Amino acid sequence: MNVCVIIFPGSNCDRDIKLALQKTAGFKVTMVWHGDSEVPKCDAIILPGGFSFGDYLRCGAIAARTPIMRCVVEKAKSGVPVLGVCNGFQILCELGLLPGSLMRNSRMLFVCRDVYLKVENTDTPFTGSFEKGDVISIPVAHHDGNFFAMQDTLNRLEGEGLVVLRYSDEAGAITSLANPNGAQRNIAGICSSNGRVVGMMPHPERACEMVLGNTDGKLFFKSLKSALTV
Amino acid sequence: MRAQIKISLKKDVLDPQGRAIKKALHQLGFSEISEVRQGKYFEVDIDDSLELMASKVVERMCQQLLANPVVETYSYELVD
Amino acid sequence: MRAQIKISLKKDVLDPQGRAIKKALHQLGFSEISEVRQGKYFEVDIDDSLELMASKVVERMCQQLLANPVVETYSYELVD
Amino acid sequence: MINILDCKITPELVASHGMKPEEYDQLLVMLNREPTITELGIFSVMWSEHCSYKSSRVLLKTLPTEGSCVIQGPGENAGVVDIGDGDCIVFKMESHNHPSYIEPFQGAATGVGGIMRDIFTMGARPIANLNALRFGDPKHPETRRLLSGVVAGIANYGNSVGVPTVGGETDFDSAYNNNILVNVMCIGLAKTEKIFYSAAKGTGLPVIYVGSKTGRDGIHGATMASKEFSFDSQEKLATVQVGDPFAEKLLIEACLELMAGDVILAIQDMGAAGLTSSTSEMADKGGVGIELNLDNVPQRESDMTAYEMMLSESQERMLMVLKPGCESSAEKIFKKWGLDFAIIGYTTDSDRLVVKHNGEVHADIPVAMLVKAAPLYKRPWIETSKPEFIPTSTISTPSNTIESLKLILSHPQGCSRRWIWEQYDHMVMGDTLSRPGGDAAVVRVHGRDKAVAACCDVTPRYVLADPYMGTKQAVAECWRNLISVGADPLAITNNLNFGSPERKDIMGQIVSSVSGMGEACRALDFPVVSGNVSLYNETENQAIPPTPTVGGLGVLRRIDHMVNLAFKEEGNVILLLGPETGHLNQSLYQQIIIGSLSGEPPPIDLLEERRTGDFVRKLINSKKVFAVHDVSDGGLLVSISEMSLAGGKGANLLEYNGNLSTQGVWFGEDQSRYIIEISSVDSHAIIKSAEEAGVKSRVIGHVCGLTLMVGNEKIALEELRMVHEKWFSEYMN
Ligand SMILES: Nc1ncnc2c1ncn2[C@@H]1O[C@H](COP(=O)(O)OP(=O)(O)O)[C@@H](O)[C@H]1O
Ligand SMILES: [Mg+2]
Repeated sequence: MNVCVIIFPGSNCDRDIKLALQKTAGFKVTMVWHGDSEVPKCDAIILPGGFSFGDYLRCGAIAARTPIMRCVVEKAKSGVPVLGVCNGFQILCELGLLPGSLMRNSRMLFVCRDVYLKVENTDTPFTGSFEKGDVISIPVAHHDGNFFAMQDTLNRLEGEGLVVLRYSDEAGAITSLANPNGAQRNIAGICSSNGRVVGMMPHPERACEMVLGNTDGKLFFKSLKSALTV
Repeated sequence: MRAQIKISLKKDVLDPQGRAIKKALHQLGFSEISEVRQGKYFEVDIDDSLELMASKVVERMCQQLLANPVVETYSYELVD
Repeated sequence: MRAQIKISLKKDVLDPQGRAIKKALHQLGFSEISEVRQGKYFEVDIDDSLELMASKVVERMCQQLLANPVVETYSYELVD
Repeated sequence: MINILDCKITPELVASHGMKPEEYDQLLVMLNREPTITELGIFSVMWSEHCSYKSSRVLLKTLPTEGSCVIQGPGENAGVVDIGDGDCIVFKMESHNHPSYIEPFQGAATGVGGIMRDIFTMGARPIANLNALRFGDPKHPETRRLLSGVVAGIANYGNSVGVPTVGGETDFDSAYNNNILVNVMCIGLAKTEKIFYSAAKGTGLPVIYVGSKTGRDGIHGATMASKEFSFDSQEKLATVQVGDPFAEKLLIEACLELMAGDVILAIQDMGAAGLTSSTSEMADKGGVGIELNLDNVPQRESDMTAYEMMLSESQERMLMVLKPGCESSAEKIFKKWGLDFAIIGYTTDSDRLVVKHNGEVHADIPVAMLVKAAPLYKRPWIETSKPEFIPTSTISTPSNTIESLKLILSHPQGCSRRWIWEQYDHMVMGDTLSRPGGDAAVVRVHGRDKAVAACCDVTPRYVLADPYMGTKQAVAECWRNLISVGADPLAITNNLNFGSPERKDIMGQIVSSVSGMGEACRALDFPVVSGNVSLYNETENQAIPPTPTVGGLGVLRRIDHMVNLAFKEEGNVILLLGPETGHLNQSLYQQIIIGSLSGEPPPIDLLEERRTGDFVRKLINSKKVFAVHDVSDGGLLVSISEMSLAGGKGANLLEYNGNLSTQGVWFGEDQSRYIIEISSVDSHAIIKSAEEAGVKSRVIGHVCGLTLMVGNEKIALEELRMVHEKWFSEYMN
């Protein structure tokens, strides 16, 4: 099974996520340069973290307008699973594949730390192996992860169950103390209406090895494997 | 010709930067401030030959790249 | 009263953001653009009672916080 | 446009270039004519303290620079040490003190960018950054702004480029009020058979410029870094350099891609004094001349003069000499990454640096005059007077141990630095095995079962009291921090930050400090492979405390040799290894609890240091220790608290009833000490083997519960954590 990772100038988690895909689920990974005109035939697409185009103007704004993204949108519309992590999530919002926008963290500071997350939607190709309500711990590392959407959009997201991950405490309580960036309603990850496109601020690829402190990230990639296998 | 473009956050959008600056201004003793909103400002030099087309071009630039329609609005002026 | 404040980078100061945006605009087909400079834009609501003092206050705000005098300049307008 | 070739050289102009009248006379004699303004500019930067090391060169020669692991010592862009299996580590530290004071965000950011270029210039991929920061009194009105700007600048640059910032140190002292220190260190990984050097050997070879365009940024940065500061410096300022981490990221990828092939003969980053120093140094090392045609330099501004281009410190630029015929394949790579690529000159057999612009010659100088013949001073100095010896027993102290502990842990000097390192992406690249907060950071060698460890250390209050002893201590502490994570210490880099060498007392600090560093490095087999000197750190005649920052590097041959400081298991024995004399002079306890520093810093016996360290290292490799932490700032009880907090496990400590003062035991800063956590089953054998190895040891308690108990006093871990974490975020809020 082949997963494409799209690389922009300034991407910097591309190598990390490639390794995670290979090691945890045995995927074949194709790295696709943003300047290529087309995304090769694949079973899933990943937009990695980093600072595409320096995150100049707005995070993900310039990357979202590169020619290759037209191809990504087409594939997403045809049902190919797409995951955006951190900068990838920002790009998906800029593209309009996901609603809302990721604003500057409320404390105005870059934040790099482990956070707890409550898994709320297990009907996506990236979260199928979790149990609803699972509390996991993986790192965040971002300056602009403060999820914002207008109230009606938020209500729609909640109503349709499109919130995938929320910042929580260790016991799963959704508290403001557990929120590292001020995101509305503690939202850490969301998906499209059909569940095929997922964006999340935390970095699952950084939590796939015990020596790095944690393996809770593995299930995102294993989920994808199972979703593609059935 | 130069376009001076101002991008502001929409009214209902939370503005963490503006809020932080307001707080800092209060701390500095500027108690007369009731609200601060932060936006972006661009100066874009445009080919003079565009003339009347210029404002169309600026509009399109704002819509396609400079502003994020989900949370931002824009306005601009053309100067020589 | 509202102050509309524009902060720009000084002329010789490198503006990586502006450069990246210019490139992106060119790639989107806006070939008429010769230069882009990025700055900041603030809207600050000020107590009406300040009246004539307002511009003094805005000046001080810019100098003390909003603009970084080492690399930036500012200009502003007061509107009702 | 004015013709700058006609510019008249006046004494004022010479002085404004930071050149002494006698140096200018020397220049006239050597050149045998009056220089052009561009030549004056070139000489002024090449002969500046920053580029020529004219006050320190003689001393630096005394440092040990060789060792079995050393592939490249000082003299290149960075030092290189062998870590086995064909891998090597390239590392160096550098200061960006003055720029960071003037514009904290950009100053610190461009410092990070600059040190990373030193590393990838040599063919290494940067894999970790560290930083050692000194700020003024937290109560000083500028401190908060400087601190937040510097940290944000470091974070912004490192995070964007995607290199983890894994460690460092931060201190406050009013003596840095107007002269903060920002020392940044970078570590890169390379293949031993693929290291790139800067000597441009061979004539008729193309000299290539790559990276970002040249603007008027930071003209005279090198001379600025070689002058004292005055409060009006801000006015005289040239355009501040602005960092573009995005361009740096592209430059790294493009350079490493080009380096994978076999086309580069020599490569050099453009750091301080940009084109001037990079061309002079490449030519000097290669024994050739270089002729530049500035018309071809990619320029950001119009109408730039030769003078401006030669002195510009625009960031994210490199200079290379390529094998002839490889230009177009190289150009293709740089174009793909969207970077400028230009042939700006050729190597010649004339041994001269010739600069042409608009068809005219603006400089024509024998290269040797710029480098080898630069001034060299043996400046007069006087020895720092020895602090008076104050017997510890005469220090009167309050008796409540836990209260004292809380005061130290909540003090700006003793509190957690989490507020800083959470702003640094310390995990990107997926190899950070030990995150900030421990003794040394540990970063895996990508794809291998081994790792490197790194840390930065110096305790300026010790160095101020006794530069010789204090600097020995800095080296030893660094060595100890590496041992504490399970690494074999290999080598150091350093950043010697001092006041004006033209003052005898300051020169005395430098002389003693370098001598102490040399002695410690020899005794610990810990050679110096790179470094940086930053002098004239003074404002209005107020010098900073002598601050010789030491950056250490170690290797873990296997990842499972790694240990950390977190207590692991209820019931385990806590054992102290090393000497105990209860030395409170110059300690944090003295500073915070008693209120003023006095006396001599803790003495250090390098043989004992080595003996103890070697013993701990063996013990770690035998897998008998659960946790290790050295004892440094704040003493024994502070170290144990840190172990408890890291592990979320309390400790029950035995009441001390020996001959020393209780406060001296808990808070004294005796050197060469480690605390280890071992199982009670092993404790007898370990104590015995320590004795056999000549290492002192004492059981001080055991791991227990969620409370720290000292005799009959106690504090809950949660309260301790709050006390430790509180100050920084409240201060910065
Ligand atoms: N400026 C900084 N950047 C990153 N990490 C820092 C910084 N300052 C302190 N730290 C981290 O905080 C911890 C405590 O620092 P310090 O007290 O200096 O340690 P030590 O006493 O072991 O040298 C270390 O892990 C260090 O890496
Ligand atoms: Mg330590």
